[in-house]
Amino acid sequence: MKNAYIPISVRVKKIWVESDDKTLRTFDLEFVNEADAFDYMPGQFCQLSIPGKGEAPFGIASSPTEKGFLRFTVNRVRVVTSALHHLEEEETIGIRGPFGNYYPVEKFRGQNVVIVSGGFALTTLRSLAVYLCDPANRGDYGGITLIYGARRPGLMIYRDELEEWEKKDDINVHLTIDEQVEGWNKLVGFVPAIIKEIAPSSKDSWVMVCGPLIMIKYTLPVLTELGFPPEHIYTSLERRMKCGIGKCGRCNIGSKYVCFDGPVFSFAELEEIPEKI
Amino acid sequence: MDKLVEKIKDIFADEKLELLIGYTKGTLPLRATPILIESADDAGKLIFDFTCQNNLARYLVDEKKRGGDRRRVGIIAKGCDARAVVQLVLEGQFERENVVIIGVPCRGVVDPGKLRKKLAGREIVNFQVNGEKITLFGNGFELELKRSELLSDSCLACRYPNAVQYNYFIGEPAEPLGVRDGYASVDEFEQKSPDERWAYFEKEYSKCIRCYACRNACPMCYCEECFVDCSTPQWIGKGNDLSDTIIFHIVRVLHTAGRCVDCGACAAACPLNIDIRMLGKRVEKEVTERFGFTAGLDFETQPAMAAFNENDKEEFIM
Amino acid sequence: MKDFEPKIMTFLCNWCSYAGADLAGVSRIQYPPNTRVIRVPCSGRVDPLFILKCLQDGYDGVLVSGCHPGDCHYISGNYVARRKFAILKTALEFMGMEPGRVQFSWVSAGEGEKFSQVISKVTEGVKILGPARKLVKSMDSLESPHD
Amino acid sequence: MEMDTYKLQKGNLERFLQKLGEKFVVHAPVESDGVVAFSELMPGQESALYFPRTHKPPKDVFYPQTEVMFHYEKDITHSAEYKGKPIALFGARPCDAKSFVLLERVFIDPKYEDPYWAARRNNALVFSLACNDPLPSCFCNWLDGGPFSNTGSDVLVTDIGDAYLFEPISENGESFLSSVDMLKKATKKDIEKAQNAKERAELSMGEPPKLDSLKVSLDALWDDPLWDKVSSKCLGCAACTYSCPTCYCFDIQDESRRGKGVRIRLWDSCMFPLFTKEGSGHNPRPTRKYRLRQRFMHKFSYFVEKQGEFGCVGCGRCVSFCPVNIDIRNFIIGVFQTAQGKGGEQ
Repeated sequence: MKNAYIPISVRVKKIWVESDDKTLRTFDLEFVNEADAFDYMPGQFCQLSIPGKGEAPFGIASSPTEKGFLRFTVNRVRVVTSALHHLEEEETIGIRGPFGNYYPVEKFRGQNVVIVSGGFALTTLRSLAVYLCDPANRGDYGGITLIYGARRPGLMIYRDELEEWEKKDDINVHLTIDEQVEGWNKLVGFVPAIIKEIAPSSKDSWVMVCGPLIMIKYTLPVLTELGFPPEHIYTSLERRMKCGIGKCGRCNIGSKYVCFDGPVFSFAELEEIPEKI
Repeated sequence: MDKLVEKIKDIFADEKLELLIGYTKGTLPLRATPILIESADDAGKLIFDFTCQNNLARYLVDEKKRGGDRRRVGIIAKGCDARAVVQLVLEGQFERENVVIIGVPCRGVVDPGKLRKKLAGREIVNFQVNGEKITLFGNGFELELKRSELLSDSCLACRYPNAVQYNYFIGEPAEPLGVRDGYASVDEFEQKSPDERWAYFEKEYSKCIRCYACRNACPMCYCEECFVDCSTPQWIGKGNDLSDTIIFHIVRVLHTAGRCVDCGACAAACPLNIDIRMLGKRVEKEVTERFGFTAGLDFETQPAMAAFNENDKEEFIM
Repeated sequence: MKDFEPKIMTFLCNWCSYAGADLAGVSRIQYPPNTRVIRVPCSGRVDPLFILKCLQDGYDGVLVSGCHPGDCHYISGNYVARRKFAILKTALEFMGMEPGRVQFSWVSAGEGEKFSQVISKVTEGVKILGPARKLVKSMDSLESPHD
Repeated sequence: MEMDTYKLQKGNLERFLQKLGEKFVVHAPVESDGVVAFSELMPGQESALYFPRTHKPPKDVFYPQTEVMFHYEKDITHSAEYKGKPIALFGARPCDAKSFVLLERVFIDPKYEDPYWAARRNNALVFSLACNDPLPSCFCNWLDGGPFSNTGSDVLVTDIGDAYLFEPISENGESFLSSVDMLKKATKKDIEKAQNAKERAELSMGEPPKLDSLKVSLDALWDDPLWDKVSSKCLGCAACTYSCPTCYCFDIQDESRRGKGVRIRLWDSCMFPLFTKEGSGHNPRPTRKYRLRQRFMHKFSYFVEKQGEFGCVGCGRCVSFCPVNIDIRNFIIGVFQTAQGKGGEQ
């Protein structure tokens, strides 16, 4: 068995600033040795490793259908994320993964998917959207709806891409900001209110939701009201992690390790666990 | 004992206490355990004797962190507990009017670490006190010791066995044990060569497993974030590297300089019986002699390390 | 040992000792080149932990220098520092650390000559003591056995 | 397969350990300055087999408190798994031996194997020493263990006065024992002596409470005020978790200087606030109540769910070391009482 603690070398192919407050940067990484390349699924995460600084977990934002790069969007918080923000193109760092489970794409084959996201939590859901919309997969799924909110336009990640998607007819994109600003001609309002407004049908439909806890808290009752059963609502959880492989013992919620049994859980599963998310 | 319970019941009512921090019988022989009671009805569980080792003042800090420093809290206080309470009040950690100090006379408390050392791995099921002698009973063995052999080193050198500041005092004030002159152990140790001393500390601290029981048992260690836990910057390594460990112990002593009441809680909490007290005691001596300050005696004097005197000695400056 | 050139960390207060060092420089006063300087706003800014950290990282000596008593730019920073240093020195020497490893001085902005003397004295003292051993963090584990 | 029991005169123990040392690095309890812990037994060094329960559990033989995972210099990494001789652990008590079985389930699972644990644990031989005199704080018999339990042992060693009996438990144990000339076959009388010691020891521990319903009771008490009560005196130190033979949580850290560095792993404790504190400052377990609940739930509920057994071997170290006398046995009894009280109310 391979040593899962040893990072693989990846080169930074491209970096760009994602938000107007410069706290978010997106990185496209490529394997230094093509032989190290791994397969992954939307919803999985990796540990990015900077020698001397440490590691931190990030959801993979690229889709397995996109070849030649791995994409991550990093919010600058503390030691490792700051070091990542100081990287330049062509530098190499380490990566471990992919870890955890993924959005249940097999379960909702042939059905509709509503993707709900807020802030910079869009990362793995972008992966999912791209995966589902890939020509090879698109025929396997029904309607795909994306509802995405940010505090203001400048904090909306992957904005150019989202605007491209708005023009496509294989995905319904609804973008919203908290309060109206000049030049914004899309939706205004918090994500739960927007969902209520759009009222996606719960018939043969699944929801993948990821965002700030407060957004999830107010989104759930709306989804329940619309008739989505907890078995059909999934979210991706975050916890402080170290090993990524269910051994270091810190990321558990009840008996489930977020890194190993998650990070993707249905609310039906979460209801079984007394420990709060 | 009934007297203590009755008195506490009265105080509970008179002072309208919402919480009382005291001791109750523990699950092991010679070990009392802290108890927090919220009603006078539970006062019957309270005890005070020579097995009541923990410094209860550290629970005032917990109470404050729970946002409860507005509650009226009573605390059973040996001399050292009371001094720690005074020091906490002085440092703005707890409101004086919200803490009711209930002094009890202390004739020294058992150091669980010393007890473990004496038993060399065995455990007892019972004990019997005969004046200054204590007989320990285990499965298949008996051990007779002098009481002083089990008492904390801090108690043996204690100058303040009774609360200096208090609201109530239950019982007759105790005399200091005076078994050892306060700084005798430190002075003796200082006779050794520097290399011997360094080797001693290396040997002691190399036992450390970084469980931080010493830090957490200390009523004065209340920082929101201890420097060892800080990650930006990360001051020292978190493993059991000897150099990192020694720095932890030095800085712990520096941070409690002029605040330490020498209650011995740190040493007693150590699962590996590390001599944690030695360095702290030397620093306490320096604070007393150099700055004329003794922690926890009154509510007015500025703590030594938060104050200065223009005429402080400076013979060590080049 | 004769060729031993110690590495010494100096923390100099911005208002006096750093200016004193500057004066020594512009006055072309010679002093040993063994020191690395960290400029701090006040000697009171120097946490004893900084000093321990230097020793752990392999500095052979540490010097903290500030304004003379009464001259502190912040009125009393150096008085508070004096108490902290007294305690640190007591603790370290009690543990068995060589007294010459950690030193303190007052050097004013006008004392370029004194600054050079202090540095010479500290350097000479540390040279006699030899390389630091106590408290130095072993970095053996950093050496890969594969090298 | 019926395996023979062997006998070694106590006077020959040193020679036996020398023999063991030819093939293995021998770790045994050693006393150093009042602390008894497992460490590599140097030639001529005396092992502290008389000591009932070592201060530190032997888990650090296979899982050191601080361990280099790999070295790096720029982009080059070198893994640093243990590459020494196989390890023989001599004199672990049955509770500690059982802890290896529990730890193994964590470190080695079908999906991920921990190479650092495996490098030390694989090919290791565990000689556990039966407890003729269990301590008052021992409670292995509550947890499917016992003073003569052989779970996790390759050889069970029993002190029968003037000699040790060596009962092979695994084939590795048997194959080593059968290769050692100085061991004699035990007589029926010797085996009887060991049997008597076993009965005496088991009897001395009394009748254990039944813990079959502990997990269910605990799960039902998730929001019970019990947790406030138990945690109110907790200091939040790691004396319990670091002295626990089955606690395995770890942290991963980098240390570097001038371009060279190591990634190390080190024991961590669920009792520390930093254990779960996230970069944003949010902490899902903000107070000692949450953290203490995690420790007990992990041992008596989550571990059962994940690994099919309690994550506690009843060694009693936490009972002895807790600075404020939080007694895990009392806690367990308290859970049953509270659960029963609740049942009565309904």
